[in-house]
Formats: sequence, C-alpha cells, structure tokens
Amino acid sequence: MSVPLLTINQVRKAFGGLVAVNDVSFEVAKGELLGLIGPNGSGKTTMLNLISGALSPTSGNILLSGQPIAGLPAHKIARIGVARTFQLVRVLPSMSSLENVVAGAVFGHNKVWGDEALTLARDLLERVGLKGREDVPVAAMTYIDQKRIELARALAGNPHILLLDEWLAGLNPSELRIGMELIREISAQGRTIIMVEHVMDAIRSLCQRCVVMNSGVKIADGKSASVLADPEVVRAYLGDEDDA
Amino acid sequence: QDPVRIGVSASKTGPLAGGASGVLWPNIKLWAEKVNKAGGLKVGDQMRPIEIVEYDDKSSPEEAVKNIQRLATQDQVDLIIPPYSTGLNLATAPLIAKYGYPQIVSTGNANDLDQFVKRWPNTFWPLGPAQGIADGIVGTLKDLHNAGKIGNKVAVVNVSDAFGLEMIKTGKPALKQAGFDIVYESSYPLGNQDLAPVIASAKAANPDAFVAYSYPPDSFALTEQAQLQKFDVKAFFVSVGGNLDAYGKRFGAAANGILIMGGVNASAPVFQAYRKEHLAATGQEADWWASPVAYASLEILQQAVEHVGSLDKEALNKEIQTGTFKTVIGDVHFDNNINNNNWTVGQWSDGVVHGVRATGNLQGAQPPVLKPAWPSN
Amino acid sequence: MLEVSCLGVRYGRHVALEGVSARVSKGEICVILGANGAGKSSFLAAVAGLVGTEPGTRIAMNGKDVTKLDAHLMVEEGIALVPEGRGIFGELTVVENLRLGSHARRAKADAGKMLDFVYGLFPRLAERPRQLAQTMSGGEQQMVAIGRALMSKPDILMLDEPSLGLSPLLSKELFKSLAIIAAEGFGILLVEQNARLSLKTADRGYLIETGRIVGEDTAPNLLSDPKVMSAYLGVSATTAAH
Amino acid sequence: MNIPRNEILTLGAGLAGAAVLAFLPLVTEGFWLSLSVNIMLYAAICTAWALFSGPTHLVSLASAAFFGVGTYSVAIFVDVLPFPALILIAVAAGALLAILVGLATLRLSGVYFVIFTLGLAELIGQIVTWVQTNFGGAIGLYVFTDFTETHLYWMLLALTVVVFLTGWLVNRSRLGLALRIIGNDEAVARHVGVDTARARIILFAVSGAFIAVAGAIMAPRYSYITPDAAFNPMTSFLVVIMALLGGTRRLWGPLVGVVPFTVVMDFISGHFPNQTAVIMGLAFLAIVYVLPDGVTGQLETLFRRRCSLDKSSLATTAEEGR
Amino acid sequence: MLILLTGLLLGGTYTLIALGLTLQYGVARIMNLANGETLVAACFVTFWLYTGFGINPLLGLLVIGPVAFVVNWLIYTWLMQPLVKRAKNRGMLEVDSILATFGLLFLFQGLMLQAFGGSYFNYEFLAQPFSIMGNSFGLNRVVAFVAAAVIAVSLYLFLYHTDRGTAVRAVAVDPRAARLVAIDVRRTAAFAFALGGSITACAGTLLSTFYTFNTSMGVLFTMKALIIVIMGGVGDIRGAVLAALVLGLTETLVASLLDPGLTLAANYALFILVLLFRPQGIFGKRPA
Ligand SMILES: Nc1ncnc2c1ncn2[C@@H]1O[C@H](COP(=O)(O)OP(=O)(O)OP(=O)(O)O)[C@@H](O)[C@H]1O
Ligand SMILES: Nc1ncnc2c1ncn2[C@@H]1O[C@H](COP(=O)(O)OP(=O)(O)OP(=O)(O)O)[C@@H](O)[C@H]1O
Ligand SMILES: CC(C)C[C@H](N)C(=O)O
Ligand SMILES: [Mg+2]
Ligand SMILES: [Mg+2]
Repeated sequence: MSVPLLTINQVRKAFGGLVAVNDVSFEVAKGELLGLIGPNGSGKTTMLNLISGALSPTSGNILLSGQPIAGLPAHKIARIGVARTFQLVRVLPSMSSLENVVAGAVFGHNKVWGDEALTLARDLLERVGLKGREDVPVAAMTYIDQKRIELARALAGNPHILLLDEWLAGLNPSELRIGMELIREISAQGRTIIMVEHVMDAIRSLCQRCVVMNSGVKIADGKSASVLADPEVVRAYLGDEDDA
Repeated sequence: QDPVRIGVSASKTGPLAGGASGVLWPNIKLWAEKVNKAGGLKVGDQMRPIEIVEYDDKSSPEEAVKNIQRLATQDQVDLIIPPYSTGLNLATAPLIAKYGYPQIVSTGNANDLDQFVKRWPNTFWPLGPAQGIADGIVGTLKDLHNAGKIGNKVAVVNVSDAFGLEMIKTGKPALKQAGFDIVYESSYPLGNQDLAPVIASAKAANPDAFVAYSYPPDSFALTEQAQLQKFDVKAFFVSVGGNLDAYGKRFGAAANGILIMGGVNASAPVFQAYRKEHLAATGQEADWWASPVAYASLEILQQAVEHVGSLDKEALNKEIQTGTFKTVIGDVHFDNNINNNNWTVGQWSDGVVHGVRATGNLQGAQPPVLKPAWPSN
Repeated sequence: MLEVSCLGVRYGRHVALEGVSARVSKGEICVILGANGAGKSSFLAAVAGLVGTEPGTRIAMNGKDVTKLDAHLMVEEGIALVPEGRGIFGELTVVENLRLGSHARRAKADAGKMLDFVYGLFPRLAERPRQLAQTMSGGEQQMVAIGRALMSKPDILMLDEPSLGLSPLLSKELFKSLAIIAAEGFGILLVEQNARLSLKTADRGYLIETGRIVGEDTAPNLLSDPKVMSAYLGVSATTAAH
Repeated sequence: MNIPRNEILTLGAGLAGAAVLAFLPLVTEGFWLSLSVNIMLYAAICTAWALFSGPTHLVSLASAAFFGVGTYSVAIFVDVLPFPALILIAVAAGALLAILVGLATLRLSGVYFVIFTLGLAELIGQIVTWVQTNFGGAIGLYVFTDFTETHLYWMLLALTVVVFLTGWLVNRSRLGLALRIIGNDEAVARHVGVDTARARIILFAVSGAFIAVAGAIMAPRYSYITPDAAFNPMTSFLVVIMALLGGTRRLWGPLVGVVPFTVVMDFISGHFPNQTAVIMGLAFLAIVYVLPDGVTGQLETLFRRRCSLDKSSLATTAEEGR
Repeated sequence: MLILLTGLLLGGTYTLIALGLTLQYGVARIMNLANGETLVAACFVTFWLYTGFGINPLLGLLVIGPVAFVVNWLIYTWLMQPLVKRAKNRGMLEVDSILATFGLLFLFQGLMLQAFGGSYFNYEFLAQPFSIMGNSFGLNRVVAFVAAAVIAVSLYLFLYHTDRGTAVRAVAVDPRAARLVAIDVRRTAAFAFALGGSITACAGTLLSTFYTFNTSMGVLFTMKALIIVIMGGVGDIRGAVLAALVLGLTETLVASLLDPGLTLAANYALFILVLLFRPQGIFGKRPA
C-alpha cells in the first residue's frame, strides 16, 4: 500500500447553504473493495458524483494515482479510468444490450473499437450472466438485468476504479446472492471498487473496510467489523441491534 | 369560345398577403369580371373570355418560382400577371423572361431599373424607379421650405426591409442635398408595431417635418402614436398604408393634411368611376395609389393584346414598349420600359387623397397644405 | 376491506398476471413476496387503476365494485399507492407534494391533521418543507412519497418496495411506522424485497410467481417455512456471510 | 473494418439511384424540374439536419440561419469570386456559425435548445438587416449568374449524395456511436468517456455547413437577396416538419418525408389555390393521426407485417399440408 | 421615465401574448404552434363584433373568453387527447403536438382567410391619450396593460395558492403520479389547455384595439410567445411575466437610446444571453 490509488483530500461540496460533503478525506488502495455507507442524505452519492466528475467540488482535491482529477469534466475522468453505475439504473434505452456495453468500451479508459469492442462486450455480458441476450433491447429487460448491463458497461472501460451506487438495492435475496458473488469475483480479479450500499449483509460479507458518512461528515473509517460496531455508527445509521 | 388563360402567382398567405389582398387580387377580380361581362378579350377578330389561373406563392421566392414554372409549362397560360412586391418580381424575372411573357410589375420598383430592363427587356415598370417615389416627398418639402412655410429640420424613419431600404437609400441623400437638416433618423424592423419610442425620439428632436418610409401596420401605428403623443409637425408623411382607404377611415378628421406616398388625380372622372366599380365588384374600397396602377397594368395588357391582335408574346412586348395606353391613371406610355409619369406624393383631405406631386407631366396636382395640429379627442 | 379476485393483466401479448385473488382488511399488514418480474408491481398498479385489467377481474373496496374505476377515482375510494420509483413531483416542494396528497375530496377536511401526523412520522420533512423534492436524497424522497400517500387518508395504503434505498435504521423505523399506521386502522399492502423485515412486521403474506399466487399464509408461518426461507429470505447467503 | 454486404448493396443502389436521377433534366424541363429542385433542396437540408438532430434528439430551428448565411456568402462575393470558391466560403461560414451555436447551446436541452436556435436564426437575420441598413453600400444584393434550373438541380443532387455519404460514414464511426449515446442519456455518455461537447459541436458543424451550401446553391434562384427571404424562419419549420414526418431514426428517413410532403403540398396548392391553407391543415392533421410513427415507422411496420404475414401464411400452408 | 413606462406597457402586451402558451405548453404539454392564430382569430372576432354590432371590445371579452375556452376544450379533447394517449413519453408528445398544431395553424389561417381575406384590419377604440406622470399613452394600451396585470396576478394566485392550481402544476410535473393523488389528469389538462386558449383569445381582443392585424400575422405572435415562455422557464407564470416585462423594457430602451432597428435584435440577444447563463430559463428548474 505504497501510493494509494485514490486520495480524497478535504473535499467539500455545498449546494447553496447545504453542505452535502463536508471536508471529507480518505484513501483507497489498489485492489481494495471499500464500502461507503451512511444514513440517507449523508452525502454518499454526492461523494461518488465528485469522484466521477458529475459534480465538481467546492474545495479540496481528489487524486487518482497521484494525478489530480477534481473538477475535471466527467468524460476526462472516465478516460483516466473511473467508471460508475447510477443509484437509479441508467441504461441506454434505445440500444441493444450489446451496444450498451460497447458504449462503455469505445470511449472510456479502454478505447477499443470495431470487432475488438464487440468481443470484449460479449465476454462481459457472459460474465455478468447475460450470455445469449446480446440483441435484446434493454428497455425490455428486467431490473436486475438492467443492473447487470450497467455493471458490464462500467467494466468495459477497464477502469482503475469502479464506483457502485447501491448496485444491489432492489434485488431479492436470491438475486442478491448472485449479485454479491459477481462483485466478489470482480474484486478478486484485482479491480478497485467503492460501493455505496444500504444492504448490510453485502457490506459485511464483501468489504474489508468501510467509510461511514453522516450529514456530510466522515464519522468512521476502518475495518468493517469494528466500524459497524462503533456506537456512533449504530446510533446514526444501523439502529439498535436486532435481527441483522 | 376558347378562353384566354391568364396566370397569376401572388401572395395569399404570409407577410406579403396583406398588401397583395389589398391591392392586387381585387383588381384582378374586377378586371376579369369586367372584361368577361363585356364579352371577353378581343384577340384579333375574336372575343375570347378570360380565365384566371391563380396560385398562392405564400410570400416565398421558392414557391413563386415554382408557380411561374407551373403556369408556363403545366398550365401553359397565355399571359402572366406577375407577383406582388419588388422582391418576388425580381426573383421570378429570369423565369418569366425565359418564357417570354411580358411582366408588368405594378407593385414593385427598384433603383437600378435600367440595368434590369437591359437584362430582361420584357419587364415593365409602371411605378417608375424607386428614386422618383422616394424623392417626391423631398421635393414637396423643399417647395414648402422655399416658400418659407416650414423649417429645415426633418425626422426620417424607415422600415428595414427591401422596400424601406431602397427608399431611404435615395431619400436621405436627396434630403441632404435639398439642404434639410436630418435631426432624427432611424429604422425599425418589419412587423414592429410598437413604435411609441420612435415617435417619442422623433418628437424630442423637434423637427418641422416627419418622413416615414413605412408599411401598412407601421404606418397606422406611427400615425396613432404621433396623434397620442401630440407630435405636431407641419408635414407628416407615411408611405405604404397611408394610401389605403382604411387609413382615412381609421383616422377620420385627424388624417387631414397627412402626406402619403403615391397618389391619384382624385378629380379625374375615370378614376372616380373606377373607384365605384372596384367597390361594387370586390366589396372593398380601392386605395389611393397602388390599386389604380395595378388595374392600369391590366388594362395595358388588355390593350396590348387588342392592338397586336394576337397573343404572340414577342409582339406583345414590342407593343407595350412602344404603344400608348388609356388607363384609369391616364395615358401611359413606357420610356425604355419605365413609366416616368407617376404620382409620388398625395395628401388626405376630408376622406379623399389628392395627388400633390408627380413625376413627368401628370396633370391635376393640387398644392400641398400644411398639416393642422392633431385634433384633440 | 379490499377484495381482489381473478385479476388479470397483460401488456400486449405478454400476460403479466392471471387469476390473482387477494384481500386486505382494516388494520392489517399484508406483504407480497416474489422474484423480480413476478408481477408484484403490476398487481399494485392494477389495483390502483393505473393499468387496465382483463375481463373477469373484480376489485371491490368496502363492498363496492371499483374494478373499472380510473386511478384518480380509486384514491377517492380509499386506495393509495406509493409506486415503484416513488412518483413524487420533483419540481414541487416537499410541502406541496404533501398537500397534493390530500387533493382527494375524502381527505380535504383533515388535511391539516394528516400533515401533522406525517411530520410526526418523518421529522426530516418537517425540517425542509420548502426544499424541492428532486433535490432530496433517495431516502428522503421515499419519505415524501409515503407521506403523500398517507395524506389522502386511505383505507388501504399500498407500498411498492418502500425500503428500497433506505438506510437500515430508516428501514426499521419505516416498518415501525407502518405498524403504527396499521394500528391507526389503515390496511397496508406491501411489496418488499426485504422479506425478513417485512414478514416480521406483517400479519399475512402472499407468494407470487410468474403472475400467479403460489402461496398464502400468516407471516409467522411463512417466516418459519423452510421453502420460503430459502427462496425469499436468502437464508443461505446470510449464514454464509456470518 | 469490414463493411457488411447488405450495406454495400444499399450504397450501390443509392448511388445508382442518384445516377438515374441525374438524367431527369434531360427528360423534363419547366415545372417538374422546378418541383424537383425544391424536393432536392429539402432532401439535402432535411437529411443534413437529421445528421445532427436525429441521434441527439435536439431539434434545431437554426436551419434558416445556416441557409441564410450560405445565401449571403454568395450574394456578397458573387461578383468577385468564382462559384466553387463561394461554396467553400459557405461551408466555412456555415461551419463557423454552427460551432459558435454549438458552444452556446452545450448546456441546453429539450425545448430550450429548440427555441434558442429559433431565436438565434432570427437574431442573425435582424443583424444582417441592420448592417445592410446602416452600412449601406450593399443594400439589396443582386445575384446574377448564368445558372439554369438544371444546374441548380444537379448541384443539389450532388449535395444530397454527399450528405448521404457523410451520414453513412458518420453512422459507422465512433462519432456516430457517441451521438447515439448522447441521444439516449447525456449523463451516461459523459461517464463512459464521451466528450459530449466535442461530438455535438462537430456534428452540428457538419450539418450546418451542408445547409449553408444548400443556401449558397439556391442564391442564384432568388436573384435579389433580402434578409427576410434568406433567413425565413419558415425554412426551419418546414425542415423539421418534413424530417419528423419521415422519421429521423434512419438516414433515409427525412427523404421519405420530403418527397410526399412536397408533392402533396404542391398538389394542394396547385389544385386548391384558394383553399390551400385549409386543406393543407386538414391534410396535416390527417397525416399526424394516420401515420403515428412517421413515414419510416409506417413503412417499417408494413414491412414487418408483410414478413410476419408471409411467415404465418407459410405456417398455415404447412398445417394444411399435414 | 417615459422609456420606463413605455417599456412596461409593451411588456404588458407581451405578457398577454405569452401567458396562454405558458399554460398550454407548460401544463397541458401541448406545444401549440397555432397559438398565434388563436390570437389573431380573436382580433377578427372582436373587430367583427365591434364594427358589425357595436359591441365594445371590453364587453367582447366576456363573449370571446368563454367561447375560446369551450373551443379550446373541444380541440384538446378531440384532437390532442388521442396524441397524449398514444405518446409513450414526453418527447413523442412534443413531436406529435408540434405536427398536429402545425396543421391547426394552417387550418385556422385558412378559415380566417376565407372569412376575412388577407388584408390589413384595424379599428379605433380608446385611442385617446392617457396621461401618466405627464406623458401621454394610448388609453387602449393602458387598458391592455391593466388587463394583463389582472390576468397574470389571478393566474399566479390560482396556480400557487389554491389546491386546484397546485393540482394543475402537479399535472405539469408528472401526469402519471398526479393520478395517484386523485387528480383527474385528463380534465385538468383539458382545463389548462382551454384556459390557456381563452387567455390567448382575450389577449387578441385587447391587442386588436391598438394593433393592425391580418390573417398571416399569427406566426409573429407565436414566435414572440415561445421566446418569452422559454426565457421565463417553461410553465412558470412568474418567469413569463418577468421575461415579458424585461423584453418590453429592453426593446424600448434600445429603440429610444440606441436604434429602433435593433429592437428585435436586442430582443433575441437578450433571450440568448439569458439562456447562456440560465439554460433552464429565469425561473426554470433543472430536471434531476
Ligand atoms: N442538486 C442538489 N441541490 C440541493 N441539495 C442537494 C442536491 N443534491 C443533493 N442534495 C442534498 O445533499 C444531501 C446529500 O445527498 P446525497 O444524494 O449525496 O445522499 P446519499 O448519501 O446518497 O443518500 P441516499 O442514501 O438517500 O441515497 C441531501 O440532503 C440532499 O438533499
Ligand atoms: N409497461 C410494461 N410493458 C410491458 N411489459 C411490462 C410492463 N410492465 C411490466 N411488464 C412485464 O410484466 C412482468 C411483471 O412486471 P412487474 O413490474 O409487475 O414485476 P415485479 O414483480 O414488480 O418485479 P420487480 O421486483 O422487478 O419490481 C415482467 O415480466 C415485466 O417485464
Ligand atoms: C411600391 C410598393 C407597392 C412596393 C411593394 N410593397 C414592395 O414590397 O416592394
Ligand atoms: Mg444516494
Ligand atoms: Mg416491482
């Protein structure tokens, strides 16, 4: 863990008077799978938006492999090697699933074109469990399948870091199992991931480390087990221990 | 009897429709009815009824060109009555020339007519060059000034479209040359009827005379504003629109003394008869300038056919170039395809327009009077 | 109170639901469990009058046949839906959203009282009545949606995956609130992925698979049914995680 | 990259079709040629328009601005430069204007983009008018050339072919894919690495340049160029209407809108000169209600139904055979 | 001062022109390209009532407003409703409504052409000087301004301070969700469209007292209305009024101090500037 892959340094984002992210700092090492959790409205999505370039920070800086990326336009950041999924799924509705994934391959960090892009996209679709459905228009696909497309599209850019915003939300328990397995696999292949999630089962079983935010402030950072036992985290986020 | 087919392409819709339906279309109707009632058009020794084939050019050059093509090649009409407005006449001139029809441009004019006629010797210009019309008012003002009746300060405005630009182009230098001091000068966009600022600024410049190279909606708006703001000048001139009968009706007594572009010899019996016929046949009043000219251009066409005795286009062109024609605006004779005898300024007086200035040797001009102050209401 | 029998829904040629019957009574919490695409949302939408139903369907509310009523009239009959994706008015403020909830004639008179009730339930909404709904966070928007549905003083409150995107704490509180709401006499019909939490709160549950009801029982029974456990509760996954 | 067989066939067929069309002036002159010039004009403009507006779903009403700029490029320099040079000036002017507009409209979407472009076209028309008024000299620009309708027709045909080829190339390129992604979801496009600004602007410039060329070619027909004719907002509206009527999902979509539209409208104005507006309005309403997906959509549905009919009839024969 | 007042009066005129479209497009989601024709039709009817029957245009409002409401209601339910029903999303509805109302534009224009011909019309009504702070203005314009203010304020109060009005806005934001809060979307949208049409017609009546009009002028009004609606932010009354006033003032300012030839140019330039800095219009909200 010499140079961290991603460094968040005193990052702040204010919407008018509301400070959604308040001077947050943390680092992500290469190959790490970091859980970013916190109550609703605590600033997690905003944090991801800042990293991916959808928003630019009010102050602070963000470094990817030592290179500052804060405030760059989203497409530049994507090309440098950041890929993401969205809290509410965003597929390209008028395109087939294969084309959706190709879209991720052509312009991103990867930049492949033609047959190479097609092959890559087919491989990825197979990996997320959509083999044989390449030509299905995504608009006709179920929710989980659309989520799979989104993941494959993000992976197609071969990013240094993958940001997942509640990618597991809305899946039923058996789908959840499949989804978690998929993330585990991707992580095992050495991909660095930040995942925002409210599904504690997933956080516990997948993430070594967690960052917890509350009202825009980082309130905890460390090994998942200890962070999740932190009384402040329990009070603000998990609620009294019961059935989990 | 085999009818004589006469094609018209002019505006029924679009920005030019207002002018065309006031001036051109009714006269075509009147003329066709009158000719047919009289037994038809005399071609050689035959009396043939006339049939009008009409198309809407939607005020667009593309449509106009297409319509002319259609008239010439599909309908194969015998004669063509050209479109309304300078712009569309210029756009269609090459085509009409190609097919050889005489093009009597009753509702358009330009400055470089000589050049035009050289290129298209089948074009005829009853309204004369723009210069004559634009400068008419300058002459009138100059006369008034020389007679010591008005000072030498003039406010001049124009609508910024082809017509307004052509007018101001010669009108302004002419004013200067005549020794007038242009104390306010501006243009406004076509279609703008909110002219209060224009009148206010003109009024602030305190001129002795006001000259507007304007179009109907703005002629009305300028006049109304001038009246509201009590913008009293000794000479108040508006262009297209001031010649409409509706203008006189709209402003009533307030119109007295207003100078307009063009004009007629209101006391000529032919003209008075024409006005009556116009009203009876079309249900609307003829205006005090362009309507009789438009009608006259049809009479010219008719007489040319009668003189030549056939519908041979070349012969017709030749005849129009050289002949003299008896019309509602008097005897017309083209000089190098241009009619140099035109009313250029008229003046309202109790619901009637009297020509006060003309080019060439037109008779019947009345001396201009100073405009009284706006009546208060 | 709400009785549905033989409900069928199709989208073009695709049959989404067939012969579905269910009922919800006063003060009862009923949960519908099923895989993605099983037809849960379609069921709620059909009851709410948002999608047309097949001939043969019968929906009765408080004994009155309401099968063919349009969505806005369903609300007047006392059926409120918190739809998938929340369906709040993003460009209106929080309080405008809530007030619109009591647009129904049945709710107009008690709008003020209900607003207090909703604010009590979700204090975050009381803090930010003038914020535009679309700038609220995911969970906050969920509160707006539920609050708005409550504002119509429904007899039956239908919720389509209300805990989606809510923090664990809020999910728990939400279910507590649902229990409170039910105790006030509302009937609740719930579609949920979080089967365990919802079954713990619910009185009864339906299992739905590819457009048909395949099981119905009381919540405690479902919770202890091993088949249900593995299919809808993902027991093995959780055990593996621990 | 290898080109699929059927595309080569279409391409060949298209070029052959264009070659056949090139002979039209030899067969007919006069009215039909004039009508064809109009059709060709709108075929070129609408297709060029759809190059940008099709994939991005951004409805541009700036066509009149590009057209006018092209017209004026010719009007201003016609006496000093040869015509091919004028076309190049039109290309440059159209592209430059498009780049400026593109930059200004980057943050606009939906109806804001639509009306912005409309306003812009009007603004340019107004400025040209004002400049003409105040800096005299060039008032009322005459364009006298020796071009006949035949020449105009050929030039427009060539332009249309070039536009089609460009469209075909773009569709096969990364730029084309980028635009389709933008049209689907601009935020996603940015996050997969598409430089949305650049892609939008490049294609807008291409489209604008073509429309300007069309304007340049038409200038000789007007002979007398005034801002209100050159920058007529009706041009923008007609382009949108025809292209939408045809459908913008396919490259040939606008074309199948232009041809029937122009012909039907022409039929109406030719046969009902006094009721043109009423009948045109009714015809329009009828089209909207009868052809809900535009002509392309209708053709495709018909085609599909044909296919499935064939299949089902095959199936029944098979049944009977058994 | 004179400039300010003149500008305000003009802004009032523009407000009148734009308010109807704000409702029709903002709420009923019909981009009504025939808006200007509705306005011109009202001009003609007013003219006809006044010159033919001596009915004072202000009284005419009482006839024309309700009649236009009914006519527009019918237009919406017969012609637009099918489009709304078949549209799968807002974009499709926009395309369809543009095409359909383009047809209506011609139809209306054609009917007026049949009835009144293409010439210019105007008449004299309240064309008396009315003095405000020592400057005189046309009384007809002042009356129109007052009417514009009354209409705008009542519309604002209605939309923002009544339940019915909030419901109208809710339909504008999300018609599907609106059904879930007991709003009869079809009726509400028809109501908004009809109200918009009625306001446009009243605008026509008032405008005809000081404008010269003819059959072909509708497009000009539609364009102006579009610009104002967009500049203000779609569907926002406050935005439309503000945009109209600002446009009126700018035009007058430019005409008085700079050059009347630049009024329209200034108008569009201002519009473009506003959108450059606020791409969603003055009061528009960014979609999430
Ligand atoms: N564009 C915006 N304008 C104003 N406030 C905003 C905007 N975007 C987010 N916020 C506010 O910032 C805060 C953080 O929002 P964010 O979406 O990051 O939360 P989150 O942690 O992702 O929550 P959740 O778990 O509910 O998705 C919230 O209070 C939200 O209302
Ligand atoms: N508007 C529609 N058009 C066509 N098919 C639809 C439509 N809505 C739903 N379907 C299909 O109907 C079936 C049932 O869908 P529904 O949304 O009711 O499932 P669900 O159980 O709520 O699933 P989820 O858990 O994903 O929300 C699915 O196969 C879906 O693809
Ligand atoms: C002299 C006028 C009748 C001119 C005509 N209105 C035109 O447009 O040029
Ligand atoms: Mg979030
Ligand atoms: Mg669902």
